Amino acid sequence: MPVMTIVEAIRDALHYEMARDDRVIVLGEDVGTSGGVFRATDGLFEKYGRARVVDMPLSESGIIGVSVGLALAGLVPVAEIQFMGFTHNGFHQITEQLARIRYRSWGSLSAPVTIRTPFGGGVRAPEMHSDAFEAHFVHCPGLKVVAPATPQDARGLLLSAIRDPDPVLFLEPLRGYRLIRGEVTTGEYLVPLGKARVAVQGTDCTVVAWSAAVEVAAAAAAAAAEEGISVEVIDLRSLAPLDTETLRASVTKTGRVVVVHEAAQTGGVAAEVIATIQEDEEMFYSLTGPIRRVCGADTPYPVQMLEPAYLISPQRVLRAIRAAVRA
Amino acid sequence: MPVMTIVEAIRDALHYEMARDDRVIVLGEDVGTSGGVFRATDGLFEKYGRARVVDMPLSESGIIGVSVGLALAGLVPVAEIQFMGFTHNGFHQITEQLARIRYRSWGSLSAPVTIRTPFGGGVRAPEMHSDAFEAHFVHCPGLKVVAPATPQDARGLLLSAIRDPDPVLFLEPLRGYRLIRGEVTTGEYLVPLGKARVAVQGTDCTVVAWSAAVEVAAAAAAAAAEEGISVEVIDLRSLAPLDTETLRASVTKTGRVVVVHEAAQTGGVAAEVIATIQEDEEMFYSLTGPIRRVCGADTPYPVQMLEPAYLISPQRVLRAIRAAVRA
Amino acid sequence: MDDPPGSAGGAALVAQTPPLLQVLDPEGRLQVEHPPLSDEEVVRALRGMLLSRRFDERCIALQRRGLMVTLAPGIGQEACSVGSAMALDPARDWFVPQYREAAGMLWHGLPLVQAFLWHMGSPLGFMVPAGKRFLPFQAAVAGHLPHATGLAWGLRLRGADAVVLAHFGEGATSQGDFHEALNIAGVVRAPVVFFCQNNYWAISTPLEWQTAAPTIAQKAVAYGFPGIRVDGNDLFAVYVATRDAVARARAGEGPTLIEGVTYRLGIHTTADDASRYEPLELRERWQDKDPLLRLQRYLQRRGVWTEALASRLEDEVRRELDAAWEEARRVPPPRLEDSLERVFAEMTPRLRAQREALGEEG
Amino acid sequence: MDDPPGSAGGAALVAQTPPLLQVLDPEGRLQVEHPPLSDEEVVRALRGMLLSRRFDERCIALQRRGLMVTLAPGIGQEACSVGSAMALDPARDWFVPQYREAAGMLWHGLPLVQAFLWHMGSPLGFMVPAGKRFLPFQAAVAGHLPHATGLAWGLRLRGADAVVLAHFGEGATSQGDFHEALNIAGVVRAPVVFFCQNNYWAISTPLEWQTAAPTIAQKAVAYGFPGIRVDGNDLFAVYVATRDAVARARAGEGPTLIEGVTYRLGIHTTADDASRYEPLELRERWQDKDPLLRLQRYLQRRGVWTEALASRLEDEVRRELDAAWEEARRVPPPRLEDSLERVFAEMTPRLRAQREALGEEG
Ligand SMILES: Cc1ncc(C[n+]2csc(CCOP(=O)(O)OP(=O)(O)O)c2C)c(N)n1
Ligand SMILES: Cc1ncc(C[n+]2csc(CCOP(=O)(O)OP(=O)(O)O)c2C)c(N)n1
Ligand SMILES: [Mg+2]
Ligand SMILES: [Mg+2]
Repeated sequence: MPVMTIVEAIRDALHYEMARDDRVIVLGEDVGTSGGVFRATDGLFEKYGRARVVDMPLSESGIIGVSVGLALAGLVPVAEIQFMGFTHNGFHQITEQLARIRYRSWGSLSAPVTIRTPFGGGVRAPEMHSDAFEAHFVHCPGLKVVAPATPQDARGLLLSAIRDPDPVLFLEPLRGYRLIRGEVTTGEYLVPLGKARVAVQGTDCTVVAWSAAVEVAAAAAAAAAEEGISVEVIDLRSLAPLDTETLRASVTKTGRVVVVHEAAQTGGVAAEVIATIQEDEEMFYSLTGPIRRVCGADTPYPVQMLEPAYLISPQRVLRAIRAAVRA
Repeated sequence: MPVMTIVEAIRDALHYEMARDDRVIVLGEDVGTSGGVFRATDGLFEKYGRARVVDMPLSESGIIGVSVGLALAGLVPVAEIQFMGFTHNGFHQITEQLARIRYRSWGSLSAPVTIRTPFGGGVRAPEMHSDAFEAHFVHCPGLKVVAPATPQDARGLLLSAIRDPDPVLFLEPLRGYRLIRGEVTTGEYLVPLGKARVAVQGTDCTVVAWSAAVEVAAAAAAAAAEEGISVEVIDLRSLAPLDTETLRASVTKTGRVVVVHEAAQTGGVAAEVIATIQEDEEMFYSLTGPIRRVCGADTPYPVQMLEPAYLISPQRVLRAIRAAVRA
Repeated sequence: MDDPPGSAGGAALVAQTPPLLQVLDPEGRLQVEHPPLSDEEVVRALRGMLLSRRFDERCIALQRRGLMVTLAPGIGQEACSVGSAMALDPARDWFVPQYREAAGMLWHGLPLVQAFLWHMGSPLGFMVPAGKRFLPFQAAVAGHLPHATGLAWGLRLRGADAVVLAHFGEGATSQGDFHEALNIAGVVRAPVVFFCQNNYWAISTPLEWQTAAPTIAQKAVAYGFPGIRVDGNDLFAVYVATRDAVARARAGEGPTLIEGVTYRLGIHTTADDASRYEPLELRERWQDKDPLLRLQRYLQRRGVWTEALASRLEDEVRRELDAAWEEARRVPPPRLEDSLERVFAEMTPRLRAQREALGEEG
Repeated sequence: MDDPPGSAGGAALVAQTPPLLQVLDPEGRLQVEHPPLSDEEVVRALRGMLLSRRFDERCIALQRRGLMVTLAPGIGQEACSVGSAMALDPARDWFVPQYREAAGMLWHGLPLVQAFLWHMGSPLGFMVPAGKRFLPFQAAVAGHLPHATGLAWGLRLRGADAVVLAHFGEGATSQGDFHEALNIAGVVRAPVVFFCQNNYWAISTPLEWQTAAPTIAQKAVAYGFPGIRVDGNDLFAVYVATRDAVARARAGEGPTLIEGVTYRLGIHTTADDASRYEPLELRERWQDKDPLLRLQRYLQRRGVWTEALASRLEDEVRRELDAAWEEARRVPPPRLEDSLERVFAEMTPRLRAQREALGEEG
């Protein structure tokens, strides 16, 4: 099994799927001749040319809206939005159009569009280029949201996303593009949407995370282990739909939960994870204390100088684990 | 004290504030000569003309973005977006621009813009005209979100919103415009942002609601009373910031909580309310069972024929209250 | 310093108002030698316009009785809707409507029963029956325009020689989506015809407050493709312009923007009270330009229009509407539960649970 | 049926390419009789352009050493930036930048220290000092354009006779916000000048893939106000066009769109590798049109440019940069806690709690 970075795994998935299915079309800003600003689409333009790999005008709403039309014509669009913050420029096309077309046509139409976009901070990107707004899309009926943490999952989930008959927002960990490496099963290897993964096994406390935060959680788990606390890390992988089964298996065992995300705390996805856990009777009655959130402060993502302090450290997660175990 | 409908109370606030402060400018689609599609701005154009009451081009993003600029010029813009669903067309201007301008200018600029918009269903409006997406804005650092349930609060909160030095999204209950009536203190009467209201007092179960759902909750409370269950209804009024104090006072008393909203369940504001309640140790340890959600199904808001079944009935809330009390 | 030469004034691009194409004047007089459509075709077109006119009138009446939901009639604009639809080949071309084009949609194959269901607030009104080539009516202004671009482009990429016709109002041209859709269409040379029904009003907002451009057609200059301005109450002008644009698109020459200059003879929707903002004399001026009247006058001049024909058309249309309305009322209303099955191809666990809960509450 | 007359072709609006205004040719030869700026003014302008050029070069070098964050240099585009800023009155007019206009911002009053702080990733780089009339650099492409419209309109409503100048690239013209901002500006006749630096590239995307319109200036036709196309590497042309547009705006005649035809002589940002997409010969062709070179050649022709002047300017600029850089490095870095105080005028209870928690963790 080859070792790849996240961006290499994504690129591999795109090459694989474009070769397999000639309906797949890649479109976005700078995805063609330059191979994408993070090189995720590198080599595709050379292979398939502008008929299937399209450098688009600087129009996020247009890119998403046009993808809906391409899908209706029978193509399988994989649109790249250069940074997640700019999905907001096309938010109405995602929420009111793309995600609703099956529903509003009473099941007679569908738009199997995949929107790929990097999110989160940690690479000293300019203002607005590190936004993590996954919560906006989790509250968007008709849309699936996926956020892999490993190269293996990135590749396997991207293949599933592209083949899914419904629209999928595929969130890529910006700081993991080149920093997260791992073994990757190539070929016809798919990871199903909607299934979480136990990243680290443990018994005392469950830490729920996704995307780049899984590494932070794992580091905290390792530190906790040294203190004799056995932490289970759940990598959600899919934020919509949520995998309640995997959560239940872990939470009923540990009785303590910490949810980690980089996005601002208030209204973030942690809230939905908490609501989901606590409204399940079995999980609720196994809780020994409050579910804790380790999230970004309620500010926009800061510029670079403040970034190190804003990012969630394993220490912060560890403190929450300790508090949870003490409760 | 005069009795007014919600839309009358809003109109009264606009007239009052425009007379008081000549920096206030009202802009939006059809707010001028027609007085707004719901007549919320009726009479303003006749009084102040196009210099202060502006029928804008059909551009939600433009209306919001231009309001930022007007505010920077020293004006106090009150922008109307005709229906909440269309705030998504300007979502990037709200999230990345309006809500961030104080933060990103390191406190040197500010944009005291109020965005008024009706939301929620129940009036047989066309597709996309009944959307309730308050959760998207609660997860938007730098923005305050207000959702009054009564004419009194509508007027008092709107005055506070307009005068607030920061941007406020002011959500008006579409089906309450003409249906919800009540006494209104006129003149210089303000309701502070960030403070919830105990709409109904009770001791057995707390029902948290806002906007049009408060009436539904109150009806459920009345029905529960007949069964001997004493329900306290908390009208949040402000969704951001949340009033944790008022929640704590109620939840530590009742130990049981139901949160009600019309928006789709997953990722809705109920999740944040639940997370906030349960992460407070005092509230957590007073809970006798899971906090329950009574929310819309995870679909887009349906067209009219399905609307009665989609809307939340007092009966559904009552069932949740019963379940909570039984637990 | 004296006024420097090379002043920028000389280099300024002055907006050119495109001429208005008219083939039939309001009196029904042909402005050209040969009509672009045979008398039979004109009668068929008039019948389509009449069907829509009577459909709208009936639905407004039913709405007033509480039997229908808020709806946006196309009264006064039928020539734009039908004249452009006539230029399409329903066996390969697509119609992408806003919400005011029942006339064109019916012409292009929307079953009349479904049109009624739509105004009854049924989700079945938004279905696209297999084999039909249209998208559902669109409530978000301009939201469908990028879809039209993508659909046209995609069909061409898939090897079809299809053309897409998208309708919208002049208010829609102020939206970012209009801009992005047209700009992208220009770049990829999508076979799409953008038809703007400039009916002067966007609800209560007049054209002058919508844009400082004197015409909508000239907005095409921004996208590098032709903009054409036609008398939108002149079926012939609309038809000819659209036919040419469709031919251009089919030949791979890219998009066209057509502005049909027309007028909304009535309310914006049944929720609107136009008397609050509409000057009466403006309405009266346009009343006489009624596109149905114009075609009748034309047929009269040609000796084709007779009392008998008039009542035959009215009769046919009435019976068609009666039958469809009866059928629509008999369609069993869908249940909310059914809608939960249509969010995704397969229900998520939570949707399934929500669906079950609905069943229990039933 | 024979080809009908009244074919739409005749009514089509054909896009007109606006002429390119040039006052100085690349050899520095004046194309008009009298220069629009005195020699002193030209030297001052050249100094401003040089300051920006050396600032960019220094920052790129510092970035390569890890001392600065990703940044977008304005190299090659200084004439657009400075020439347009020169047409403003800093005591009443506003400059609204994208992210590539350090040159114009410095000219308009951005303290050099702050420019360094910006590239150091400090939030202080985005402050607007009291009394200054500019907005912070904007990272979201075209996001600032509606602000420019609103600001200009609002200043006029408040009785100021101020004009707003907004800068952006040709890529920005594909955004919905560009469209909505310009359309609204046209309707309300806002005193705003929209300056598009058409530098051919939007990162790696060439103009032809950005829009099918052959020029950006012609996009003004859509909004009912003038569009002007100037040689963007010609300081005189830029200055003259902006000066005239500012005068129009100030006189209440509304907005103008100016297209400065220029070229990005280098990378998009320090995160970019232009060699992946940029044809070398294109770069070489434009290298000779360097706007600084052109002004030097002009001054040379006028006998003003000397070795002494050249090294005096370089010296001054170097010392100014040295001093500002030293000062910037000594500015104490803000803390994350401080940022929580700047979300709202007053912290919410939760922000206060988060701030306290940060303090404890500290
Ligand atoms: C994005 C969006 N904003 C606002 C509305 C509310 N609205 C419905 S119709 C309309 C006016 C549309 O005018 P125009 O485009 O000229 O079409 P017409 O109704 O005249 O056919 C408005 C503002 C909407 N449906 N969608
Ligand atoms: C809304 C938005 N989408 C995408 C980006 C990413 N991005 C940054 S610069 C750029 C290209 C901008 O090109 P242009 O407008 O021509 O300006 P230039 O960089 O050439 O000065 C892109 C796509 C962004 N910053 N904002
Ligand atoms: Mg209209
Ligand atoms: Mg550019």
